[in-house]
Amino acid sequence: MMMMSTPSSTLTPPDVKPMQGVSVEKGFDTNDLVVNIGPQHPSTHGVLRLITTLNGEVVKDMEPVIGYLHRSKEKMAESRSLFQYQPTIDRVEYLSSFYDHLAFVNCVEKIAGLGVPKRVEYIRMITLELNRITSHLLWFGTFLLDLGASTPFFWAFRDREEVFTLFEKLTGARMMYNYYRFGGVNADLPSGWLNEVRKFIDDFPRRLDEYEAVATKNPIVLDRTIGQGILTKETCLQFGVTGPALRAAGYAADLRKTNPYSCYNEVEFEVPVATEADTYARYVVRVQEMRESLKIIRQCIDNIPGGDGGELGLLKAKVDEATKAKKKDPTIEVPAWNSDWDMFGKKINLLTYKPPAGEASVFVESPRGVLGCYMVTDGTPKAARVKWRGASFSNLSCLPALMKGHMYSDLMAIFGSLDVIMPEVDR
Amino acid sequence: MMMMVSEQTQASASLAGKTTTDVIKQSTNSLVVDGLKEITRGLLTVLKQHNTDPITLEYPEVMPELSDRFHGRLSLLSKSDGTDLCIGCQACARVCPCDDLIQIEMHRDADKKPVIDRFTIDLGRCIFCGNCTEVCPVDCIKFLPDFELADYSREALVLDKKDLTLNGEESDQWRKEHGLAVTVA
Amino acid sequence: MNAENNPSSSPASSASTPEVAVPQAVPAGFFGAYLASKGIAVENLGSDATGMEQIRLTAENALPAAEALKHHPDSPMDLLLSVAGVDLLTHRESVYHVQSILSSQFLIIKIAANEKDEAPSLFAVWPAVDWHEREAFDLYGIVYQGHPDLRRILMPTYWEGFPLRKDYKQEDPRLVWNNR
Amino acid sequence: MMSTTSWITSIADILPKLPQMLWDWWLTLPDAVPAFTVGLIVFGIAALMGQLAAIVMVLMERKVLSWFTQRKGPNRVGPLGALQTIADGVKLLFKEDIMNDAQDKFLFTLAPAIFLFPVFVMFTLVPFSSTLIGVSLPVGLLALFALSSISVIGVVLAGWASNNKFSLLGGMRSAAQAISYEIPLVLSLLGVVLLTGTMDLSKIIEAQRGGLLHWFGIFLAPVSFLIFYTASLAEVNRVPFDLPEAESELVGGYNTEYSGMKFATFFLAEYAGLFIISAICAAVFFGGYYSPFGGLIVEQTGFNVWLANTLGVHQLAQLIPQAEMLLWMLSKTYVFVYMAMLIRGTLPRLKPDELMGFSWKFLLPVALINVLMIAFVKLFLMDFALNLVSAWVYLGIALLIGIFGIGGFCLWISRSFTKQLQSRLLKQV
Repeated sequence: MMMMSTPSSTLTPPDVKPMQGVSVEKGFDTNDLVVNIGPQHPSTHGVLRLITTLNGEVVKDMEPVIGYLHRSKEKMAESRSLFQYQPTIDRVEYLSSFYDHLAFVNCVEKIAGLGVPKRVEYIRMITLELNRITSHLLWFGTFLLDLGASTPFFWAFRDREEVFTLFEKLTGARMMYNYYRFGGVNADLPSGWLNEVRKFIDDFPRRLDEYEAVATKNPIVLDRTIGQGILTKETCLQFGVTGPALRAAGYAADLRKTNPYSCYNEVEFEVPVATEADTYARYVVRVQEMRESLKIIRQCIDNIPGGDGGELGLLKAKVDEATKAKKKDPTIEVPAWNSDWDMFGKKINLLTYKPPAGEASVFVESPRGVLGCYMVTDGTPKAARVKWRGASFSNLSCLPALMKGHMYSDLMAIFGSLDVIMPEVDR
Repeated sequence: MMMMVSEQTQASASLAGKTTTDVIKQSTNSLVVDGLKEITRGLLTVLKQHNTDPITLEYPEVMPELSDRFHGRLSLLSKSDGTDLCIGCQACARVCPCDDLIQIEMHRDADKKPVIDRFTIDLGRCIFCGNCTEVCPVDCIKFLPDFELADYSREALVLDKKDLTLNGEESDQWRKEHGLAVTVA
Repeated sequence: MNAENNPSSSPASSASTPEVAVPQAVPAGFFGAYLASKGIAVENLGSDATGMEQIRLTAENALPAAEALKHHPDSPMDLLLSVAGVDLLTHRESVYHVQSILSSQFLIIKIAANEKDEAPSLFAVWPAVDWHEREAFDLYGIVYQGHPDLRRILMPTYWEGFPLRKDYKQEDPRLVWNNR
Repeated sequence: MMSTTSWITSIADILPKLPQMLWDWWLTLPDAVPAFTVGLIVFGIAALMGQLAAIVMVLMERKVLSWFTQRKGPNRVGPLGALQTIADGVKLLFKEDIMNDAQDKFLFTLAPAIFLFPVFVMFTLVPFSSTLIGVSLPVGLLALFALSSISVIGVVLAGWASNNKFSLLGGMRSAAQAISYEIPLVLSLLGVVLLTGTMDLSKIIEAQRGGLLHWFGIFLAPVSFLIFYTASLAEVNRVPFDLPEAESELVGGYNTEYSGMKFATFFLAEYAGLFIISAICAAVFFGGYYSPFGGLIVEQTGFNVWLANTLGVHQLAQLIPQAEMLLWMLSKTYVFVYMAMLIRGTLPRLKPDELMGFSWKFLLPVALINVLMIAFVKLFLMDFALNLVSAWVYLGIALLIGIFGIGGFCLWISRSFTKQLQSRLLKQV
């Protein structure tokens, strides 16, 4: 009787009949294995819990449980003034937080009708695309780590740190930037910064080739990705999946192209699309997007109004001084200044800023898909409602449908190819 | 405009102008040979890294180079003569996203000049966002490029005015490095 | 690699050419007029600050209107982006953001919940609302009629109250922000 | 009653005779006991070597992988971080040994031991020089693989006794994997056994004494070498066959629940296993302890005799070749260890079904064909070379079989198999 309670006896079915012939199904009483993957698991990219029912190694059913990282970002907006709330939205999607800020400040700019100087838009575009590269690099590293290759992970992080050093020189922080302001940016480019960016984008394609030499045509990678996790157009629409997953399914849907914000209509780039809709197609689209981002950054550096920050700052100081002096002595000549070079369209007092009552919804194309901010203001310094539409939230919801019938070891490849990060899901 | 998109999307449908199908077809023309070739290419690429110089810094011995905008420890600058620059306007406390992280108590002396009685910053809850440094009307509260802030207790992370304030020379030095008017009286 | 075990690997979209979005400039009130032509009365709320058209549907005509919008001949609103609950103090409202991939037009649909916080679910038209409506239910308590699986999603199952409502109070002394 | 003095004198009498007495007693024992004791000592030395090898290799792996990724690797403990593994070992030694209630405590403790001990026994069978070998068995190769297949029991037990689903999956995968890859592994060595006619490792090495051209891995049986290296990587759970402990899927596989010394045991045994397979690779396919230029350099150049004569120490003449043998063997072994690390740094891991498919559908047929071809080579080019008439007859038959059998298979491998795979891949796209 004591033996009955040991774990070894619990798996023995109570009435095992002797096997007849070769009929396995009659001989074995099989049970499904329910595996609780997460909330702490090396490959769930955060605190996601997947209650998975396995039949052997084949996934029969799966239910994602989210909310472990819920930090009530939307409630926080209601108790803080807009500027006070702004630093905390870096944490909504921390891998590409410039996109959060872009959606947020765009909302305020649209509601208040604040104009944005062209130089600021170009600075924003450079930072956004660099941020897309860092985000995709992290995806690349972790995706291959999920597949089992360890070296590309370190390479990707090495290059990502290089971009972060550039960001640190610009904004003072490596990940939580808090750089964009309503109608402008926090500070002008430091002297020589653009040259450093240029050095990076000149060097980066060579490294990208190295990554691809290791991964892109590796027979094991091909075998684990091609034909796996097919997310068709129909399934994408059924679950609201956007971003590279949608583009890999054959829709050239990129808000930068179709609904250009900032100055994306002034740069030339391509929208990488694949039609195969499998894990490999998503991989290919993302890698190609990194190359397209480099193209955008190069154009922005070449065409940014005002050029490098150092000399422009000196000129700005001269202009300010001369303008001040001109009030006393009208004969003083003010050096030529273009309003495109300004840092702010209209300098506002952040301490007391109250946008007018209104509503705005801004959708931007973040590295993971469509990131949206829906803001309702009521004339007070605080927003009445801020809603974040994280791309990962919708992208994650298709995982159970995608995984059914696949092997358990495909889970990591397929989940990794969706590039879901949990802070954006739970907010 | 949109025609351009369609042409480009066709061209860039995937890596190096090939679709996924192409890649399969090409690599399975002779699977064994091509597979071995690709694996060898990967191995050689990794092997090439064997002799590259490491990029890691051995931290306590080698300090990273930080930019002058780095968000490190918060500090209060003084006037050049070493007296308080802060006017106690509470602007930094009001824009701080972290509740009562900055606490300021002040009174005015006989000349109506502000005197700061208490100025504490709880670095344990600070998220180093930089809001306070941005709204300060007298450029008093600023970041130092100092990131070694760990301590043994939460109480030790609450810095008071004495810990935060830089003396006149240090403040002048800071202002010089950051391109502000050096002499503040 | 088991093709037979893999229901999602049907070659539905194999080797088709990519579809490219063709942005169209549409006049203001485009979708409202379209619905009106279909005999569905909608309240037109004009454009918001970003120039997106906003319409308000009633509980009765929500589903037919959504169905009509999804099958719009020129710009089918096929991609549901988000569902935002909004607390208007008098009542609660759900705000649907939908996009047409083909014409990349956005549309904002508002549906007010009744006094019992009930609102029709658009699950039958856009299955993508699944998690989004669950989130709005979780945080605002809007009960979506017709949603197949309306449970809490972000908050724990034992949680009481709906945190994003304006009158929500959490009497935990650590949460000092509620008192501001 | 004896006095104290007489006690002392009697002891003093006996004491010088004691070694002789003990030796006599030793000789009176049944044969098994001395043999067992010697065996224990040999095993102890082998275990020590195994541990040393594992310690060196753990450090080496961390260093090599860090060089591939532009890091510095461990460099704090000892000069250039040389003592890092020992420090880790000490840390693991003092870690709490966690076991939970639902685990089968006996099996849970037994599993690491079952995993470790066969590996240490294998160290006694590997010749590091012509004399430095624990036990010289005529069936050394067979014994090695008999021992290597015991380890998998430890893994399955660990997976089962952990009472953890990830561990169970890892253990099951490991069992399936070990059984599948054992077959191509042994088949690949069969070719060499055919060529040399022996399973004694020392004799196999002796057969390759002639240098680079006589190494089996270069001209005579390169395919055998490739199959052996691939299958043995799977046998010791190295990337790309590390499914039993795939950390991105199964957290830690069969050793998820292990901590402290038990975990260290698994860790140690894995690295010792990698060392063993590298050593076998070096011994069987790459000339073992002989230099690539044929024989030994010190003997060819007469350096050892000259040095012994110069110094007047004649034992040196025997010792120096032994030292050179050890040097060649170890350096060849570490080349293969390095290769395994390079592979670990580069390749992702396979899927379980692909892993099985690779073994059964690819490695096994290729290994079979390879054995067949080596047998033909052996028969016609070596044995029948003198008897020309029968050679022509058999060669004719061989050519027929070769054309229709091997040629057909090769065609199938390159064309039909590829087409099949291609169509399968494309169908799913």
